[in-house]
Order: sequence, then structure tokens, then C-alpha cells
Amino acid sequence: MSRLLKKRETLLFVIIAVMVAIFATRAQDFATPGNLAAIFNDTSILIILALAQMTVILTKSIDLSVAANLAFTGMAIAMMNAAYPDLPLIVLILAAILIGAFLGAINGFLVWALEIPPIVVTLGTLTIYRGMAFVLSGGEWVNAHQMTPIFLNVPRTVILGMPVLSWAAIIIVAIIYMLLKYTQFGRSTYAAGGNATAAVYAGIDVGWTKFLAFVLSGALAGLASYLWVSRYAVAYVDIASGFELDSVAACVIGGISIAGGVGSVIGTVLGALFLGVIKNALPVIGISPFTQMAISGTVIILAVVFNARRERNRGRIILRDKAAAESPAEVAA
Amino acid sequence: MNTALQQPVAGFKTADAAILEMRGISQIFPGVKALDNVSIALYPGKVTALIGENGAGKSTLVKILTGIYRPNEGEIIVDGKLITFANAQAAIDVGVTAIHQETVLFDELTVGENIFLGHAPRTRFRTIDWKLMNSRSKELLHSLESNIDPTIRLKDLSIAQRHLVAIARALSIEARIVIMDEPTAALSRKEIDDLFRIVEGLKAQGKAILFISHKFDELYEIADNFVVFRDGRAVGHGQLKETPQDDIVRLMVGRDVENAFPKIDVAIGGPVLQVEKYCHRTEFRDISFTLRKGEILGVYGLIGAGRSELCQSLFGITKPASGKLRLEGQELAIHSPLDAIGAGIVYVPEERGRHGLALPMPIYQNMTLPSLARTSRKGFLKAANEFALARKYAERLDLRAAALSVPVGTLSGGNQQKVVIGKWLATKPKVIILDEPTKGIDIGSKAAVHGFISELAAEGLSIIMISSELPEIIGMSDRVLVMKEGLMAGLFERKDLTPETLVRAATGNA
Amino acid sequence: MSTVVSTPSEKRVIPDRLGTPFKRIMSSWEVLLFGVAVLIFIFNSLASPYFLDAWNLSDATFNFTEKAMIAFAMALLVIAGEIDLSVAAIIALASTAMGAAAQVGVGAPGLVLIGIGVGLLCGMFNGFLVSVMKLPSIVVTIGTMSLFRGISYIVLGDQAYGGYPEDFAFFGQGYVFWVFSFEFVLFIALAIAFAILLHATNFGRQVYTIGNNDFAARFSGIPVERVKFILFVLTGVMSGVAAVCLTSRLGSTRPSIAQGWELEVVTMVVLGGVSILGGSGKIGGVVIAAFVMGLVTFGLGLLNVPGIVMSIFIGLLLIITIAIPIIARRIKALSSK
Amino acid sequence: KDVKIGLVVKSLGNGFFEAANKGAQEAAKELGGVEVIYTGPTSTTAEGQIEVINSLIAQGVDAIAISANDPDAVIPALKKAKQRGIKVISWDSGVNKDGRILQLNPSSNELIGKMCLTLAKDHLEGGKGDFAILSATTTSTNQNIWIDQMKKQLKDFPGLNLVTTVYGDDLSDKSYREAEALLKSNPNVKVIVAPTTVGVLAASKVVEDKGLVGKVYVTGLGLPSEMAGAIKSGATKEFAIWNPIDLGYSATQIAYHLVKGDATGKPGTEIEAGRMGKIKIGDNGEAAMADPFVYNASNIDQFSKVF
Ligand SMILES: Nc1ncnc2c1ncn2[C@@H]1O[C@H](COP(=O)(O)OP(=O)(O)OP(=O)(O)O)[C@@H](O)[C@H]1O
Ligand SMILES: Nc1ncnc2c1ncn2[C@@H]1O[C@H](COP(=O)(O)OP(=O)(O)OP(=O)(O)O)[C@@H](O)[C@H]1O
Ligand SMILES: [Mg+2]
Ligand SMILES: [Mg+2]
Repeated sequence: MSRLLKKRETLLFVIIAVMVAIFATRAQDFATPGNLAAIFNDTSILIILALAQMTVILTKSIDLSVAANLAFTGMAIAMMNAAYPDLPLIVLILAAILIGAFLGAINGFLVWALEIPPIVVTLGTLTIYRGMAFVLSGGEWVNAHQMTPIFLNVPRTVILGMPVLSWAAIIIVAIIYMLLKYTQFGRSTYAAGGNATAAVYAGIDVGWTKFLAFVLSGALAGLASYLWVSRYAVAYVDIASGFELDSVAACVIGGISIAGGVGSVIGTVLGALFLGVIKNALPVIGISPFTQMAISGTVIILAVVFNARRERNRGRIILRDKAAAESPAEVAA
Repeated sequence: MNTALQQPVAGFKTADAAILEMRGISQIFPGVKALDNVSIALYPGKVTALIGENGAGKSTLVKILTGIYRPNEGEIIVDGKLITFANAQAAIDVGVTAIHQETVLFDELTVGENIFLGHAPRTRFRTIDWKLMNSRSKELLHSLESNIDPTIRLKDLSIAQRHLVAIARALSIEARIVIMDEPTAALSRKEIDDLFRIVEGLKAQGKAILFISHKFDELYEIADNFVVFRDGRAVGHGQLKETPQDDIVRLMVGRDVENAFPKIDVAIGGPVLQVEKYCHRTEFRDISFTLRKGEILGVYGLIGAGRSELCQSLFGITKPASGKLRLEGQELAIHSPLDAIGAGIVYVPEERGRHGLALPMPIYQNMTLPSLARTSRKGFLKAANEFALARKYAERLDLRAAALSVPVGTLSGGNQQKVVIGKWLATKPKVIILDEPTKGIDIGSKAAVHGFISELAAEGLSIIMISSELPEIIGMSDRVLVMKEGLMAGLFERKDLTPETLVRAATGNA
Repeated sequence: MSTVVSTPSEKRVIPDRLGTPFKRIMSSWEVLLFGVAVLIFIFNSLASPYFLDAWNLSDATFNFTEKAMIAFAMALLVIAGEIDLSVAAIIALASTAMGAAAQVGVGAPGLVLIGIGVGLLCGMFNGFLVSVMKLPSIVVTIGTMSLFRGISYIVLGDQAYGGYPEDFAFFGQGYVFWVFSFEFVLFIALAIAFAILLHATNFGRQVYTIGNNDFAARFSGIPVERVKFILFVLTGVMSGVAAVCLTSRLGSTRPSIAQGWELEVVTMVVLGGVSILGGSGKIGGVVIAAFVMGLVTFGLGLLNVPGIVMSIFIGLLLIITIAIPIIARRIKALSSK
Repeated sequence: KDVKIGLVVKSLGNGFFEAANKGAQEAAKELGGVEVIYTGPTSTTAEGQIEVINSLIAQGVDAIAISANDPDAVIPALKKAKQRGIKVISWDSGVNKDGRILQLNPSSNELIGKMCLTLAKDHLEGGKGDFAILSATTTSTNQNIWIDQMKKQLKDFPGLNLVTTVYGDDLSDKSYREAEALLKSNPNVKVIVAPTTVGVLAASKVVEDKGLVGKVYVTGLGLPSEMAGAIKSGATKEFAIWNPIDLGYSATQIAYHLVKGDATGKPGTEIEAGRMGKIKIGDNGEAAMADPFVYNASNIDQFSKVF
């Protein structure tokens, strides 16, 4: 129990709960289940992108191209939908995932095979992918009336009281949780990012793990692109601009270490929800739109400060009694 | 002697065929030939001791056997079949497992995962079975007489506990060949006994074991065969019990040990550095000693005993919680390395690559780093002065390098160490702290470093020398401070220095 | 004793350097990049008849001078192993402060001081968070990026500041002599100043050492935290200087000013051969990279290529120029085997 | 070609400006010997537009017709163009006086403000009730002027009550969220007026998603092609826009005649503009084209194919 309380995730959850409670005093129905579900639904895409980003960050990389990937892939499938309205939706969704994964694989390949630092690679592909979205569309928009009703309606169809969009996020959260916790690849991401040398000693191919993480990130960005385009019923070059930094921010708030190897799915989801709650709450409680940016900046800084406080290097603990005193779990064991 | 080893199996009187043979292995690093055409064989149910000085190439061989390095030449034969290890997993698949010298583990993962990462038990759905993993980890640790909880994170463990985890990890792999690279270095006698019981068990199961240690008593206790490495070459092998220790030592160092340490007797002067009741929150406690002019104070202990931490706090890297420091009678507060350097205390770190040098930068820039204030004018660099200073110490230390502007990283370990020492001598210090000054450097450089240390002492410099090597400690020191688990375990005069007393003090039991 | 310690007779002389200076220079990144720049220049002059014109080229320099000023300081920061993504936001905040001051009648010199002063304060704030609080700079500056620009939004909202004094226009629109604008001359002067700072002073040496090995630097008595703090302050100050030039050039301030510049500045630094992992890079490279990026955008602009397509070129240029030496090294290693 | 005209837009990849370009090319063909260079920055920034202006100056265009991202910031660059003998006009989103010869408003700002209020009134039962504005970025010139006009003319619409103004930054997700929050915190709001396409689209999506069709209406300014979906869903009954094709056409015509010297563009004068007839320049150097046109279910299909 005391261990549960000490966990960052629990604390973040409490903070979010307190925030919701405070907002509820300013806007009566803010804390109603319906509204909270709406906030979750609204944050779904960010959650998916943040999980994509998290997987990459765990391997000690960063993917600044997620949003550009989303823009390109979204444009591509929206155009497919407009041009061939008869294509079944599932084909489009698969196409989105595949195109996204392919773009992710390009990033991954450059990181893996050429060992170019991930930040440089994705800084480059960030502009390239968005530029390609422009080239692909010639700058034209794909508008709602050009998209098929099924393409538009699926994400907001309500199943068991929740829209498909929310379900998509929940399923992705579950899949990524299982993937990271119960598969060899998942554990390899932690190992490769946490201590690359030790990972090599344990027989883990660090470069390959990074490659896979980028492919996964791309695939999730591809899936998110469908959700995005259908939700907002429009595709244009600038969609989701700036989301790469939001996804990083969600990870950072959720306690994912930018140095790799540390972090949890729950943390990331909470980090994304934290941003989601703030973004949704500020307009509702009537905070001037002009102060929102400063507030989110402050929140990010505070989150980083807070996370760092908890993670201070504790040294090697040579003195026996200190070692014992500082790891109560072993005493209990 | 070398040619005799071209047929590796010959020397061993054993009926069994080797499980694993390595033939004509060479491994070249930039600047060093770590292994030069070595051959070695491992037999079922036998413990083979791999013996050699620091830097002889033992760990390099281990890394080749575990698929971490791919040798430049040579072949590995398992069960009569030629094998190439493409990566570490390939070696595990063939049945090779190892306790590596450095604990290469994951701070942020749990103990259980550290033990099973890469070969975790799976459920029916091929997913990782955490429950089974933790319970098997618990059993493994239990067999080592440890009750570490497998669900806590590695970063919460002490050094010795981490070594136990590393051992458990090696044992968790169903292997036929078990390699142990200095597994006992951080363990107390009781823990060593537990380990040896396990080794006996492995022997009984017919596994082949390669055991590396610098402690002869342990080797004679556990090993059947031996191979001796010197300077990257296999220089002898045979049955350990039938070979006297002196012969092995002669093989190891290629000379008689007696005069290996050119200690110059100097008149020891008055106190220079007085340390009183130095304490750190988690690393060490109540350390007191006095260092005198011209004295070499050896600091001995098991790996992880807190020696480096003590010295780093004297140098201002970490903050002590309490205690007093006096330099030449003046009380001194050191908050940063800059303070220490200013006061005349310098520290040659143990991990040259990580703490001592900026490897991609040129030799001369590394050398002048702490002395820039002297070589520059008004904050502007003066290349000519830098080269002059670097040349002075390069020549004094007999540095071998193509030019002063080549990156330090291209030098051999010994020459790198000379650059670090030169860099600190250039600051004209009063006290120099040497942390494992000959770790991992070749024998020629090693003697040069020893000679140099003696000369420095003779010039009136006060020296603190951390070393894990008994011969070095005994051969070089005027007095020896022994540490055990962060505490002071004794301070011995030169006349009382014997391997037995030091080891007894360091491990806390005989 | 069988091992020889050292025999004085075989004392050899170690030369200072290897090879001729010419060979060393020819094999550097800067020469490769310079080649690229020359190629682009030739391509541009062939592709557009308007390119080779003194005034046009002079106008083209405005495309990069302000970003390059920040890039110089950012280069030092990146060499030391840190990064500052808040530079564009600092411009917004500094510009807003200048705008507010101009409204109450502060003159041009005062405005310059305010712009640079705000940059200094922002840099100190970043520096404090990174070197005193020991936080990772990449996330810290993502946070301050929103914070600084956010403050601009709070102050300005949907308004704009105009009404800068006449003589303030000189910094962004004035010419020093013939076609050479004040900005361009300042850019050259800063390039020289930063080259000296990085390559010829103790401070520069410390920056390299920290980037190559933070631990070794600390163990050598370099005040790592202080150096990093100074670098953040320097980057803030340069952002302030850029804010002065940009504000003067635009003659007005909106909170969205210089949006997205941080990535362009980082791109310029990386393209200039500064390793994003720290420890290596030269100011000369950054200067050439500034010209390359300026020439590419201006040249493509003359061909009326849409800006977003230009950014594809810049992205490709970035990845390819980083990849080429790596691939070359691979091929060399393969063929030597 | 003897006349080169640079048509600078706020950003490329925007349907409105693509349509304007259609009109400009039409004018160029009609006039003959005219080359229209359609260009603009990647994102709606003044700095980006200045780079584009510089490259047009370098190409020696004869005229620049700009829809500005910032009414002040582009002025120094445009002044430089003027010095090099280039005729500068602004259209759509204007540049302040010193930077251009004249400004061609798509319609008069008063009219647009009035139109928005009328649309709001028409959607409200009995023409009375609460409405809110969802704008683009806080710095968009046009939108800010129109919002100002709406506020000024509110007194002419008794019973209309402007509850709040929010900003969606012309980003779909932000506009969506702002609209959602707006409806949540102001349940009395029955109409959202969004004088920008991204805004109308996002708001009508919210109305649709929340099942508020028929209870809350969205209206404002948008392109028929982009708005067709919203009309179909019933979230919007009608909206207005002027014809961007005509706007691009007129801007090109005006620029051409200024270059040819057969018009001065001085306040009070008139300029020939092909099929649009004569355009009169007002005292403040601004000209207005025509009233915004209202689109609804009856004509949307016809126009959504055009622009
Ligand atoms: N990765 C490397 N790069 C360059 N040189 C290396 C590398 N690894 C080892 N060496 C060098 O190879 C030689 C052999 O090192 P090795 O670690 O195998 O010695 P060892 O016998 O295990 O010594 P010890 O008893 O200290 O563990 C040393 O000179 C060392 O400096
Ligand atoms: N977990 C850790 N955190 C920080 N530094 C570490 C850690 N583990 C090892 N080190 C550093 O690595 C170096 C080598 O550590 P090692 O375990 O070999 O102990 P040692 O230094 O030989 O033992 P002693 O502390 O007795 O000198 C030391 O300088 C130590 O400070
Ligand atoms: Mg070893
Ligand atoms: Mg040590």
C-alpha cells in the first residue's frame, strides 16, 4: 500500500482528480461522468500519439515526426476515400496503419542502420513528411462532403455507452500495455534505453529494437490519422501541427524519462489526460484564451521539476545499514 | 612456449572431449592487441582457471565467448562444430552463460527481470510469465543464501547485492558452459562459500566452467585446470593442483615478482593531509587518517568497498556529510574539484574513459585542461604554450603517440593513463590520489607507472593509491588503509603488510 | 627486473601535429558544406536570371541573418551537450517588451537594451532550470517555449504593438554601406566574435570538453554548471539581439512573431556540422550552413517553389549531409577489410 | 509576357486562396500578356510573407497584390517594393495605408459584420437570444475587424446578445475543443458565428457529434465546398461568403491597370475591372467589391463544385 502511494502514477492521478474537483467548483457540471467521458474522448488521439512517442522515448530516442506522419497519412487516406468511395473502411484503416508504419520505418532505418541521432532524423522527416502532404494534395483540402458517411461516422458511433474513438484509445492502451509488459520486444525497449551496453550483453539488438519502436510509433500515428481526419471531417496540410511537442509533453508529465528506459503506460495515459483536462477546462472555466499557453508551459516545467525531485540519484549505498534502511521491501521479504 | 599451445588440448590429462575450444583467437583494439593467437579448451565437469595480470586479455576472451566481440581471427568450436557468435543471444543459445566482471545490469528494472531479461519464462501465449519469473528468481537468489525481493528495482540494491543478482542471472540460463569473470571480487567470505557450493554443483552436473580470479587461494580451492595469459598471449596451461603458485606467478608476469615494484625508500616528512571522521550519508563513515610528505598511502578493499567514493569526496566531487580536512595544518573546505585543485589535491580517476579523459579530443588539450589558466593569456588560448607543456610531461612519462594532436582515444590504455597522470602533474599538486592507476594497462606501461609513482614520492609528493591488487598495494605502499563496506577496517604499517592481514581486514573474516 | 621501465637513449620526439595544414582543412566537414554551398550558388545562377544581382542577394541575406545570430549561440550550447528550444519564444517575449516600452515613448537605445535584457532574463531562467535544478534541457525548454510565448499572448492578446520610433528601423532595415545591411554586418561581426570565443579562448575549450565528456570536465575542475548557465544566458541574449533586428525589420510586434524558428535554428546548427550529441562542430560550419539555407530558400523562392516544398529540400539536405560522411566511412571500412 | 503580377496569399493550401487564384488566372487570360505568380508562405506568418515578397522583388514583378498576415509587419518590405517601382495593392486581408496603393475589401467590413449578425438573427427563434463567436487566431486581421464591426452594430439588433468570443487558431482540434467548451459553459448559446472556415467546420462537427442539430446552429463565413457537409447534416442552415474567384479576378485587374498607368488608384477615382465593372475607391483608399452571398441547402450543391 505504501508502495502504491509512493508511485508517481498514483500521485499524478490524485493531482488530476484534485484539478477536476477544483474546476468543478467553477463550472458545475464539469465533473459529471458525461463530461469526463467527453474529455477522455477528446484526449483519445493524444493518448495514442503519446503512447507512440513513449515507446520511442523508452529506447532513448525521440520521434518529432509523429504529427507530420499523421498529416501525410491522413491526407493520403482522405484522398483515397474521396477518390474511391467504394473502398471498404477497413482497407483504408489498414492503409493508414501501413503508410504510417512505413514512414516510421524510414525514421527507424536511418536511426538503426546509419546511426544518425533520432532527433536529427525526425527533425528532417518532420518537414519532409508535411511537405509531402502538400505535394500529394497540391494544397487542396479534402472536405466533409467528399468523404463517405461511414468513413466519417465510425469514430463517433456509440458502442456500450462510449464512442468508438474512446474505445480505440482504450484498446490501444491495453495493447501497448500488454506489448510492453509481456513481450520480449516490450522489455527490450526498456533494456535498450535503460542501459545499452547491458542490453548488448543480454543479447538484445539495440538498433533493431529502436527500429521496431519507430515502426510502431509510425503505425500508431497512421491509425491516429484516420481517427483525426474522420473526427474533424477535414484533411489539410496543417492538421495536428504542433502535436509532436504535445506528445512529448504528455510523456514528460507522465514521468517518462527523456534519457530512456524509464516510464509506464499508465503514466503516459495520465500525462495525456492531464493535458486533456487542462485544455478542456481552461475554456470552460472562462480563463482567457491568451493565458492558456503560459499555463501549459508552467505546468510542463513544474512536472519536470517534480519528476526530477523524485528521481534524484541515490548513489551506490555502500553502507550496509543504509542500504537496508532505504529498501524497506527487502526487509519485509 | 607459445607454439606448444597451437594444439590446445594436448596439455590436459583428461579422457573427456572438450565441450568448447577456441583456436587461434586474436582481438585487436585501436592501439592494443588484446588477444594474440590464443587457444583454450573447456571440459565437462572441470573448472578451468584463467589467470593473468590486469589487462592480460581475460575479460576480452570472455566477451568473445559471449558474443559481444567478434574476434579478428580464430575460430570457436562447440561440440566439434565450428560456430560463429553473431551476437550475445547466439552465445546464450549455444549454452554459454557468464558473470561479467563489471555488473552490466539495468538499474530501472526489477531484480527478477535483471535475472531473466532475454530468456524470461513464457506463458502458453508466448507472453512473459512474471509470476514464474519472480518465483524462479527467488529460488535462484535463495540458493545464494540471499533473500532479495525479486520485485524491487535494482537501483535500490547495494554493490554486493548487485553482484549476487549478476550471479543469479548467469545461473538462470540453462547453460553447459559457465564463465565467471572475477565473481568474488565484491563478495564476503560467506558469500564466496555459497558461490563455491554452487560451482561444485555445476561441476557435478557436468558443466564446463571458466573461472577468473586474482586470488590464488580461491583458485586452488575450486579449479582443476589453468591457463595463464600474459599480454594477450596464452603462455602456459596445465593442472592447477600439480603446479606450484610460484611457477604460475612466473608465467603471469614473465619474471620474478620480488623486484617488480621499484619502491624507492624516502624519508617521510611531516603531515600534509589530515582526514578526521569523514562521513558520507550512504557511502562511508568515520574515516580518519594522516598522509605525510613523500608517503604512499595504499587503500585496499573489495570492489565496492567505498574507496573511490572516499577519494572522490576528498576531491570535491561528492559532498561528505561531516568530518574535517586539514591540509598542511590549515583547515580546508572543499566544495568542488576546482577548490581541491587550487589547494593542491588532485585525483586520477579509476575509469579513465568515463571520468578522466575527453577521448575524442587531442592529447595536448586533455593534458592542459586543468592548467589552462597557466598556458593561456587573458583567457585566450596559446597553442604554443599548450604544446610545450604537453610535450614536457609526455616526455617525462615516455608517452607513445603519433602526434600530440591525435585524439586520446586512439592511444593504448597505458598511454591514456600517462596522459591522465601528466595532466595532473602539470598542475604541480601537493597530494595526488591515484584510483587503480594500473587497472587494465599493459605490463610495460604498468612498470613505468609504478616507477613513476615512486619517483614522485621521492620528490616529496604525497600519494594516495587505491588498488585492488595485493602485490601492487604491498609492493608500493608505506602504509595501507583497508576499507570494508564503507567503514575503516584497519591501517597497517609497511612492516605488517602481508596478503593475509589485508584480505582478512577487507573481508571481515578469514 | 626483466621489464624495462624506460631507457633515456630511446627518447623520441612526438610531433605536434600530423600532416599538412592543407590536408587537414581539405578533409573537414566545412569544406564539404562549402562545396554544397557553391553548387547551390551555381545552380541558382543558372536557374534564375534574377539571382546574380547585388541587391537581390542582399535582400536574400535577411532570410537567414537573424536565425544565424541565434544559431551561433545555439551551436555553443549544442556542442556543450544541451539544447534550447525556447529561442523563438524568447524573441516573442523580448519583442513584446520592446513594443510595450515603445508605447510609453522609450527611444531606440532604450528599446535595444530592453530587448537584449529580456533575452538575458529568459536565458537566465533556462540556465537556472538546467544547471541549478539539473533538469534535461530538451524538456525544460519545451516548457519555457510555451511559457515565454504565453506571456506575450497574455500581454498582447489579439493586439499588436506598432509605433516604434523612426530611428529604431535602422537595426532591421538600415544599410551600413552600399548593399551591406546593418543585419548582415552584425551577422559577420557576431560570426567572428563567436568563432574567437569558441575556438580561441579557454571558455571555448571548456565548452568542447563538457560536450565530449561531462564527467571528465567536472573531474578536471571545470565549473560545468556555470559554463552551461553562461551558455543559456548567451543564447538568451542572442535571441534578444535577433528580436531587436526582427522587430525593427517588421516594425511591429505580435505574439506569433518568429513562430517555428527554433527548429530552423537547430537545423542550421546541425547542418553546420555541430554534433547534436555534443562535443564537436565549428562556427565556420554554422556560417556556411546559414548561407546554404538562405541560398536554397531564396533560389527556390525565385523559381516560385512553395515554401513547404522548400522545407522538403531542407529536410533532405539535413539528413543527406549527415548521412554522407557516415556512409563514406562505412564504405571505407568495408573496402579496407 | 509584359506584365508580371505577384499574387501573395496568407498561406498556400487554403481553398479560399486557391479559388482566388482561379479568378486571377482568368483575368490574366482575359487581359493577355499577363503572368500571375501565385505564391505565399507555408504557415500564416508575416516573416514568411516577407521572404516571399523579397523573392518577388528580386524577380522584378510589376505589381504585388497581397492578402496580408499582419497589416503592419509587411509594410517595410512592401515599401522596398514600391521604391523599386512595383505597384502594391492589398486585397482580402488588408495592409495599413503606408504599405499599399489601395485595399480591395471582399465586401465592406460593415456589410460583413452586418451579414454575420443577420445570419445569427435568422437562426434564432424570434430573432432574439444568445450567440457566441468562434474566431481564428487572435491575430487575424480580417476576423478582428469583423468582430469589431459586429460589436459596433449589435445595437441595431435588439435582443441579440453576444456571450463570448473564443479563438480556435484555425486549428481543427483547438476550434473543436473551444466550441465544445463554449456550449458547455454557456448552455444558452443557440448560435455560434464563426467568421472562418475551419471554425464553422469544427463547430458544426461539435453540434453534430453532441446531437444538438436543430437546437444549436452554426453559421458564419465559409467556402461552399468546405461547408457542404455541414449544410447536409443540418448543423448549419445558411452561411455567407463573397466570391473569392471574383476577388482574385478584380485584384488582378486592378493591379494590371495600375501597372499600365491607366489608373492611379487615388481615393475617389475608379478603376476598370473587366466583367466586374468599375470599382470605386473610397476616401480611405479602400474599395469594396460586393455583398456577401448567402448559401443554403437550395444552392449549396451548385456552388460546392465551383469553390
Ligand atoms: N573495448 C576496448 N577498446 C580498446 N581496448 C580495450 C577494450 N577492451 C579491452 N581493451 C584493452 O585490452 C587489454 C585487455 O583487457 P581485458 O579487459 O581483457 O583484461 P583483463 O585480463 O580482463 O584484466 P583485468 O584483470 O583487469 O580484468 C587491455 O589493454 C585493455 O585496455
Ligand atoms: N551505481 C553507480 N552509481 C554511480 N557510480 C557508480 C555506480 N557503480 C559504480 N560507480 C562508479 O564506478 C566506479 C567503479 O566502481 P566499482 O564497482 O568497480 O567499485 P570500486 O571503485 O572498485 O570500489 P571502491 O568503491 O571500493 O573503490 C567507481 O568510481 C564508482 O564511483
Ligand atoms: Mg577483466
Ligand atoms: Mg575504485
